[in-house]
Amino acid sequence: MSTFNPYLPELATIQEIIQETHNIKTFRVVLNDEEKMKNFSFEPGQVGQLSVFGVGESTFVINSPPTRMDYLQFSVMKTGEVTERLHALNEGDQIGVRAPLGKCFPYEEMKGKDIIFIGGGIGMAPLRTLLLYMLDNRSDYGDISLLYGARTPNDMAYSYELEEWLSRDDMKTTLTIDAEYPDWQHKVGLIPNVLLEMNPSPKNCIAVTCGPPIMIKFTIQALTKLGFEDSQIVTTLEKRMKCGVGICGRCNIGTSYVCKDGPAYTYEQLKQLPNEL
Amino acid sequence: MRIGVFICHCGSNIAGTVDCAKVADAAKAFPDVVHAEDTMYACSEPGQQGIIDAIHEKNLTGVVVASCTPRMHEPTFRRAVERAGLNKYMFEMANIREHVSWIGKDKELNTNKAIDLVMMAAEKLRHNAPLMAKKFDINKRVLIIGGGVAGIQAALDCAEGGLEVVLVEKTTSIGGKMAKLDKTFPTVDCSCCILGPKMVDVAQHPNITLYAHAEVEEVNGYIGNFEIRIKQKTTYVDWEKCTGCGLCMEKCPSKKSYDHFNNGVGTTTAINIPFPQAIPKKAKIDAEYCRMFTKGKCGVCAKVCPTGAISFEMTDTEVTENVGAIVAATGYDLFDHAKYPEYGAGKYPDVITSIQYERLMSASGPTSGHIKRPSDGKEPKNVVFIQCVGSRDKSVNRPYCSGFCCMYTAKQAILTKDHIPDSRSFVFYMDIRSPGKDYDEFVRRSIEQYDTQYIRGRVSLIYPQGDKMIVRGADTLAGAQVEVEADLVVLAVGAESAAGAPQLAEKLRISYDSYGFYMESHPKLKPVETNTAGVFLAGACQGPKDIPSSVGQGSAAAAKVLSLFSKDQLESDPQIALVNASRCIGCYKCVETCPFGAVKEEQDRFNNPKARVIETICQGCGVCTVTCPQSAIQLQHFTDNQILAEVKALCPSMMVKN
Amino acid sequence: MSQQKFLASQSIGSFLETLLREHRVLVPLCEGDSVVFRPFRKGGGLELTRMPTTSPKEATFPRVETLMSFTQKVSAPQEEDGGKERPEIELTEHLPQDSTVVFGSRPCGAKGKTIFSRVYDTEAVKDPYFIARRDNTLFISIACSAPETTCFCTSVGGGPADSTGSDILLIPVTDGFMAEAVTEAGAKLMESAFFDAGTQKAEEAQAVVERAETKLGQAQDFSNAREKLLKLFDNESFWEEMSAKCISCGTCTYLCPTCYCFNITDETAGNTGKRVRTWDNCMDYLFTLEASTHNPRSSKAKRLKNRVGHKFSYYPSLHEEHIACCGCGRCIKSCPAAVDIRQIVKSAQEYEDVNI
Amino acid sequence: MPVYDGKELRIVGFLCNWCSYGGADTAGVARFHQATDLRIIRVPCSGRIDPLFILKAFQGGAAGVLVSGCHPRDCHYAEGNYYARRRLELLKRFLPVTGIDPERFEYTWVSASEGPRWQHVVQTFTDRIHKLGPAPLLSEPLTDAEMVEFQRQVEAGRGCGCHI
Amino acid sequence: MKGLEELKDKIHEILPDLDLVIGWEQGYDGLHATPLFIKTPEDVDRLIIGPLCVHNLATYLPGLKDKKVGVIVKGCDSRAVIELLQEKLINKDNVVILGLTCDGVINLTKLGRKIGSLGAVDDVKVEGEKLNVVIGDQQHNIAFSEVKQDKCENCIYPNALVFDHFIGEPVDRVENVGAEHQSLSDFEGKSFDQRFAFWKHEMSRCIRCHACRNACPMCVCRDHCVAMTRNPHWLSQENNVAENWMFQMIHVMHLTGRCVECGECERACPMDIPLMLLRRQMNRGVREVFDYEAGIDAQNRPPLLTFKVEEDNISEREW
Repeated sequence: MSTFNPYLPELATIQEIIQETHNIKTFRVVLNDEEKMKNFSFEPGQVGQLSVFGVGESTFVINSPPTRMDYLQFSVMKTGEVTERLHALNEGDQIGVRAPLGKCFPYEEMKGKDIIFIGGGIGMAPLRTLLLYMLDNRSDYGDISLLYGARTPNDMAYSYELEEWLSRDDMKTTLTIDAEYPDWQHKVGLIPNVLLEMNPSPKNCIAVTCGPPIMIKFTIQALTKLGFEDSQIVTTLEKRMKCGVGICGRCNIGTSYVCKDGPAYTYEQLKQLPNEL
Repeated sequence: MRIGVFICHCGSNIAGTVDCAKVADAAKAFPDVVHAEDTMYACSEPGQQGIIDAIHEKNLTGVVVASCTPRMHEPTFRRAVERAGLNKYMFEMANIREHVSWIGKDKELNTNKAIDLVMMAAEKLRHNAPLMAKKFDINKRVLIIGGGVAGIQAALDCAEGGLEVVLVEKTTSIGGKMAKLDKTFPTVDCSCCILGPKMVDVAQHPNITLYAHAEVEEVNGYIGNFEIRIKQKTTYVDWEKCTGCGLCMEKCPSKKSYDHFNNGVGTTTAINIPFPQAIPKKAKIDAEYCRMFTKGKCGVCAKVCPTGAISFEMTDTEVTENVGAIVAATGYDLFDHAKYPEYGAGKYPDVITSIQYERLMSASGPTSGHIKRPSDGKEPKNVVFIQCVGSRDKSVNRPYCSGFCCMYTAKQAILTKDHIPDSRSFVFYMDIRSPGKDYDEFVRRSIEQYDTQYIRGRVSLIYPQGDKMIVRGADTLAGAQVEVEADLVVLAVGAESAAGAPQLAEKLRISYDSYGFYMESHPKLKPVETNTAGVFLAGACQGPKDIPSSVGQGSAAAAKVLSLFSKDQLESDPQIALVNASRCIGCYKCVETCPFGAVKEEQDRFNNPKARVIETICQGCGVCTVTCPQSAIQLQHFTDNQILAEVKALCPSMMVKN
Repeated sequence: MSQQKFLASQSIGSFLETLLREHRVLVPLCEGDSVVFRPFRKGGGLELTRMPTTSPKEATFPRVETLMSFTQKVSAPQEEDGGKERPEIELTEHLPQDSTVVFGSRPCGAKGKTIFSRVYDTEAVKDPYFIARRDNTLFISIACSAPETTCFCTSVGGGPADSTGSDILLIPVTDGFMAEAVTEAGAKLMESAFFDAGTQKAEEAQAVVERAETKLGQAQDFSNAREKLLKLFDNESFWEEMSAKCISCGTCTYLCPTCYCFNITDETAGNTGKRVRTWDNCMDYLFTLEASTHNPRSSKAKRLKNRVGHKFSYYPSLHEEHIACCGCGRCIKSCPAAVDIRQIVKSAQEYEDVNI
Repeated sequence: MPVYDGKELRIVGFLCNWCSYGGADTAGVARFHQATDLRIIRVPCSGRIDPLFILKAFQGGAAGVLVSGCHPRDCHYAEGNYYARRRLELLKRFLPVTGIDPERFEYTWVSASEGPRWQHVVQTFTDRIHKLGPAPLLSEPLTDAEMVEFQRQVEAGRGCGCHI
Repeated sequence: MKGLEELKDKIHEILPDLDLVIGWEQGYDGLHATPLFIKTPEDVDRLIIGPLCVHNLATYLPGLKDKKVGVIVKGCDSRAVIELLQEKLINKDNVVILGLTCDGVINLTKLGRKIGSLGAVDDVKVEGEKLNVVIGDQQHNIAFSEVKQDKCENCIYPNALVFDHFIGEPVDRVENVGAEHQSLSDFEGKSFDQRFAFWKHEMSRCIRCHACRNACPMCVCRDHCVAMTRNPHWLSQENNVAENWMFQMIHVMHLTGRCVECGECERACPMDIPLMLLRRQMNRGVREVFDYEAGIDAQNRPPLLTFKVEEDNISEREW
C-alpha cells in the first residue's frame, strides 16, 4: 500500500465530549497514531470528515486552531444520521478522521488588517479556529472584534470561552440573541441589525461571517451597506459532501468544488460562481 | 451506544435447558455490547439492582434482558432502567423462557437459539430512541351506556366518587332486565324492591345526567377527551312537562299495543309508562299503535294531559356531551326460541320464555302475580321447564353456557310451588351449573324441598294434545324416553349479545367476539378494561352474567374510572406513529387505513399536504406504517429500521462481498 | 505506433482464452435483449456487431466496490478507562488487484476513462482504486463501422477509429480485424500468434473508417457551449423547458462512459462492516440533499442543468477544453423519454440568437 | 449467527403481541415441545407486518417465514389483521413468480389462549420447511450449468428468456 | 390512433386556459417519439400521434400538480390518470384529459429482435397492419402485430376511459377480453428453482438507474423513495443481485392493487429486464382475490386501503 489513499480515514479516539447546546456537541479527538498526531498540520478553516464506522461520514470544520494541537476539535449539530450517531458516542469511542481537507481562510492576506468576525449559531465553529489562531498570533493582526448571535442564550456554543473573550482587552466581543430573555446582559436583536448598529469601519478591515444561509445573506447585505467591498467579506459554504477531495461530484457550484476549493470563499469569489447555493 | 446484556437463569427454568453463561459470553461479541453477564433472577430485587449498578458502572446507554416473556416483565425492567437514569425505551427483552427453555429439550439448540434472540434484541436496541410520554388534561366526566343494574351501579359509584356522570339508556326507563324479574336467586327477595331504590338514587343524584330513550350516535376523541353525540329519540311527550300522572294511559283508546316491558305478556296502551317504578316516570307514545299516527286522528291524550305535554310533531334531537371515560354496560338480549322448531318455534301460546314467566309471576305484571297460562288463563298444574334453550348448542351457533339459566329455573320452580302449591314442576336439563355462594344449596332446595323433578336430557319435541302440551324427551340417566303432560312449558332461554352491540362496538372502537360480546383487555387480569384506552365494560355486554357479577363489574368499572381520573393529566403512550414531514408526500393513504381515525390531513407552512398523527388517539398498531410507501409514518419503537435490524440479524446473508 | 496485424474472427475465441490465464476478460455479451460487458467464458460467444448497451466503464470503475472494511471489537477493560471495556475498530483497505482486458468496446467507450483520469489522477489527489484498475486494464477496442443515429463522437473530439484510451484498436474487415497497437502493453498482447502480420487489409480498413466518418456527417461545433451554458445558468425557464420530459432517472448517467460521480455508504452486519463506493446519479434529488433538508439542486431542471453544464462547460473550463462526453449517445438511445443532450446544448448555443 | 449446521433451518416468525405472541407464551407455559428453528420477531399487530419484511427475510436467505396474528374480529386494534390478511394473501399469491416456493411462507391466526394450536402450527410449518430444505440464495452466484443454459437461450435468439 | 387534426384543433381551443398540454413529437430519429410539452400555438404543429407514441404521459401529472395541464391519453394511459385520481394524487380540476382511441403502440425491443440493431433507422411508416422500417437502402416489412407492446396484444381498453374531450370515434374491441398475457403462463412452465435463477440472472444486469420507478405513473414518492434512504434502511446502495432484487420487490409491493399495467417500467428499463412478469403476477392475485382492476373507476377504493370482515376469496388455511 504505497500510494496514499485519500478515502482511508485515520482512526481516532474521542478524548472529550462537551455538550454545547441541546443539539450541538463538541468532540475533542486525538489520532490513535501518535506519530501522525504529532505531525498533523492544517490551516484555519480547513475541514475534516468524521466517520462513524457503519454509518458514514460527515464534514466538519476543525475548530481548534493549528496553534493548539493537543487535540482536534469538531462541533457537531444533530441534523442527520451521522450526526445523530456521533451524538450517541461516548468518550473513548473510536471514530475515523480524514483531515485536513479543503482550503483555509486567507489568513495570510488578512495580516495587518482589522478583523470583524460575525457568527451565528453553529456558524461560530469555523470562526473559532481563525479567531483563536489570530489571538495566538495577536501581533500579526489589527483590531479584532467578534459579533456572535444565537436564538437564545442556551443556543450559544462555547459559552465557557465567551467570558474570557468578553474580558480580553485585545478584542471586542458583542453577543446578541434574537429575542428578550431573562437575565440576559447583552444585546437583543438580529445579527445584521446589531452589526449595522455597531457600524464597523470597512477601512482596512476584513469581515468573516458564518452562520445559517439566511443570516449570511442579510449579514452580507449589511456589510455592503456599511461600505465593505466584496473582497473584504469572507464566508464559508456548506454542501453535501462525500469524497471530500473534489471527485464525487455533488458539492460543485459550476466549476468550483466546495470540498476542495472551499469552504472558505470571499464574497468576490462567490459572485463569480453560478448562483446555486 | 453502550449496551449491557443480562441473561436470566430464572432459577432452573431457563438455566435447566439453556447454557446462560455461554449466551452471555456470545453476547459480549455483539456490536456495541460492552457488558454481558448471566444472573440468577433478573427480576428479583438484587437482579434489578445488578442491572442498575451495571448501568452506572459501565456507562450503559441501553439494556437487553433475556429472560421470560416481555408480556410479563417488560414493565418491571423498564422501570428498573428508568430508575438508573435511562429512558425506559432504551431497553429490549429476549424471551428465552417461554420461547426457548420451556419448549425445547436440546440444550445445545436452545442455547444457540437464545444467542440468536439476544442478538436480535441487541440489534433492535441499537436502533431504539428515547421516547417521551406527552401529558394531556382529562375531562373528568364519564359516559355510561346502558341503565341496567351494571350501568346503575357504575353510575352511582362514579357519582358518589364525585364524577359527573352521563347515563344513556336505550329504552324509556332504566332498570334493565332486573326490573322485570319477580324475585332473585338464591335469596328469593323481590327484585324490584332492591333495585327500585337504586333507580331512584340515579334519578335524584345531582351528579347524574340521565338520557332515557336515547342512543349513542357517534364517539370521537380519545381517553380523557371523548366527544359523544347522543341521539334523543322522540317520545312525542315533552318530558319537561310530563309528571307521570298516568291519566293519558287511562284514556288512550288504543289498548292493544305491544307491551315491551312485559315481553308481550298482555297488552298496553299506545301511550304508556312502561311500569309503575319506571325512572324516569314519563310517558311515551308508541307510534306503531297510536291512532294519531296510524289513522291520523285521535289526540285523546293531548286533550286529557293536564300539563299539555303531548306533542305529535316532536322529532329526534341530538346532544353532545364531552367525557373522559366511557363505560359500556349495554347488557344482553334473550335468545329467540323461534329458532327451535321442535319447541314449536314460538307458535304455541303455552310455550313461553322464562322472562315472560317472570312477568306472569310478578305482582306488578299483567296478571298481578297470578300465574295464568296465556292460552286460556287457567292456572297450570304441571309446569315443564326446559333448560339450555339457546345455550350450549352449536346447531344455533350458541355453544356457550349462559350461566344463569340453571339458577333462575330452580328459582322459578320454587316460586311456582309457592304460587300454586298443588303444582308440579319438571326440569329438563343437561348439567346443573350452580357455582357460587349458596347456589348449589338453592338448587338442592328446589329438588328436595319443592319436589321439582329434574330430568337429565334433551327435549326432542313439544306438541299440543287437547289443552295440554306433550313434552317428549330423553331421560339419559334412566336411559328411557319420557313424555310429560304439561299445562305450561317455560323455556329457559339463554343470553345473547344485545341487538346493536357490534355497531356500538365499532363506534367505541372496541373489539367483540364472534357472538357480539365485547372483548375485555385480558380475560383474567383486565376483565373490565378494553383495548381502547378509556373505554371500560360492565355487566353482560362482555358475556352472560348474573346480577351479583354484573353489579360487581359495575363497581369495578367505576373504580377503574375513578382511579383513571385520580390524576389531573394522563400520559400518552409514546409507542405511536409519527410522521416524518420531510418524507411525507401527503397522499393520505394512512388516513384511509388508520383504524382509529388518528391521522389528520394537514398542510405545512408551504401549503404542502402532510399527514399528522394525533398522539392521544393513536393506539400504536402500525397499520399506517405499512400503508405508507415512503415509510414516512413510522410506528415509534417498532420502526422499519428496528424491525429490519431484527430481520437482518437473523438473515444476514445480504452482506454480499462486492 | 506499430504495424497493423490481422486478427481473424474465428481465432478471437482462442485468443481470449489465452488471455484468461492472466486476466479477467470482459467482452460484450448478449443478455436478454441487452448487450453487456461480462467475463468471457471458455467456449462462450460474444456480441461484436451491436453497440453494447452498457459502457465498459465498469472495468475501471465498477458499479460497486468495497473501499475498506472494518470490524468492531470490545477490548478488555482498560485501566486508564477506569476499568471499562472500550470499543475498538480494525480497518482494512481493499485495493483492487485484478488485471483486466476489455475486448470489443467501441472507441468511445474506451475513451471514457481518460475523462476520469483528469479528475481521479491529479497532482493534488490520486484515487488509488481507479488508478490501480486503469493501470491494470487493457482495452482492445473495435473501430465503429456502423454509427447510429445517436452517435456524435466526432462532435466531442473523437471519431469512429479514435484510439484514445485503447491499447489495441481493431478495425473490422472481411473475416476479421486489422489490429493496431496503441500502447506498449497493446503491442505486447499483439505478439500473440493469433495476430497475423502477413495478412494486410489496411486499405479495406481505411475505407471502413472513412465510410463511418461519412455516415456520422457534419460534426456539431460545441466550442462556444462553455460560455453559452454559463450564461444561461439563471435562466430557469430555459432549463425547465429542456428538462420537461426528463423523468429524472439515472439511465443517462449510469450508461455514460464518462459519468464519474459516486456515493460512499457504510453497510454493516453484526460487528463487521464495509465502506462501499457506488455509482451515483446527479439526476437524483438525493444527490445533493443536505441534512438540513436544503437542496441546492431541488428540481430536475437544476439537476439537468448541472449534468449538461458539467459535461460541456465546467469540465472543459477546468480541463483544457476537453468535453466530458465521448459522444457514444447511450444517454439518448436508452433514455425512456428520448431526451437528446445534443439538442439541449444546441438550444443553449442558439438561445441568444433567437432572443436578439 | 449462522443457522445451526445440519440441525436447523432459518425460519423467521412475525407475531402480533396481543394474540399470537401470547399464544406462543401460552404454549411455553404449558411446556408444549416445539422445533427450535423458529425465531420470533414481536410486533404490536399483524397490521404492522410489511410484506417486504418477509421478502427481506427471504432476501437474506430465510428458508421459511411464518406470520401469525389475532383471529379476524379479535384484533386488539380492531382492524389491523384485516389489512394484514389482504396484504399477506397477495404476497402468498405473488411469490411463485419470484421462484420462492409459496409453501415457504405461511400466515395464520392464533389467539393468546391457543397454546396447543401454536405448537401445532410451529411443528407443521417447521416440518414443511425441512421437507423443502434450505432456500435458494440470491447472494450465491449462478452455477455454471445455469450460466450455460442462459447463454444457450441467448444464442437461440434475442429475448428475455422468460418464454421457454 | 386517429384524429391528429381534430386533436390539434382542440388543443388550439383549450390551450389559452392551460399552462401546457402534454403530447408527443417526433424524436431524434424516425423510430422515436418523445414527449412534447405544448405551451404555445406554434408548438402544436410538432404534435404527432401514432404507434410510436408509447410514453404514458400521465407519469408527468403528479409533478405538475400546481399547473393547469392538458394531457393526451391512450386507453391504457387513461387508466393511470384514473388511478391517480382515485388516490387523490392529482386534482381533476387542474387536468384536462384529451382521450384517444388506439390500435397499439410499438415495442422497440421486439422490433430489435426482428431486425437487429435499431441504431440507424431513418424512417418508420405504418401501413395498415404493416410496419415499414427504412434503414439506409434497406426496407423491413414487419407485421405490426408482432412488434406491438405486450399490453396491446390483448388490450381491452383501446379507448380512453376518462376524458374531457374524446378525439375520433371510439373503437370496439372484444377479442381477448380479460386474457392474461401469455408470458406469465409461459414462465410458469419453469420450476421454482429455474425462476429463481432467472431473476438472479436478470437482476445481475440491473444498474439501479430507477428508470422503471421514474417512468411509472404510480410511483409518486419519487424524491422520497425508500430505495435511497437510510432511515428506513430497506436497501443498501450496493448494486448487486440481492439488492437489485429487493428493489424490485419493493416496487412490486408498493404497486399492489395500483398497477395499471401500462408497461412503462419495462419499456423504460435500459437493460430490458422483463419487469412486467412481476406486475402481471401481482395483478393476477389482485384480480383473483378482490375481483379488482386498478384504474378503471375513480370512485373505487384501492384494495389495500380497505377490507372486508369476511373476505370473499380468502379462505383460512387448514392446520
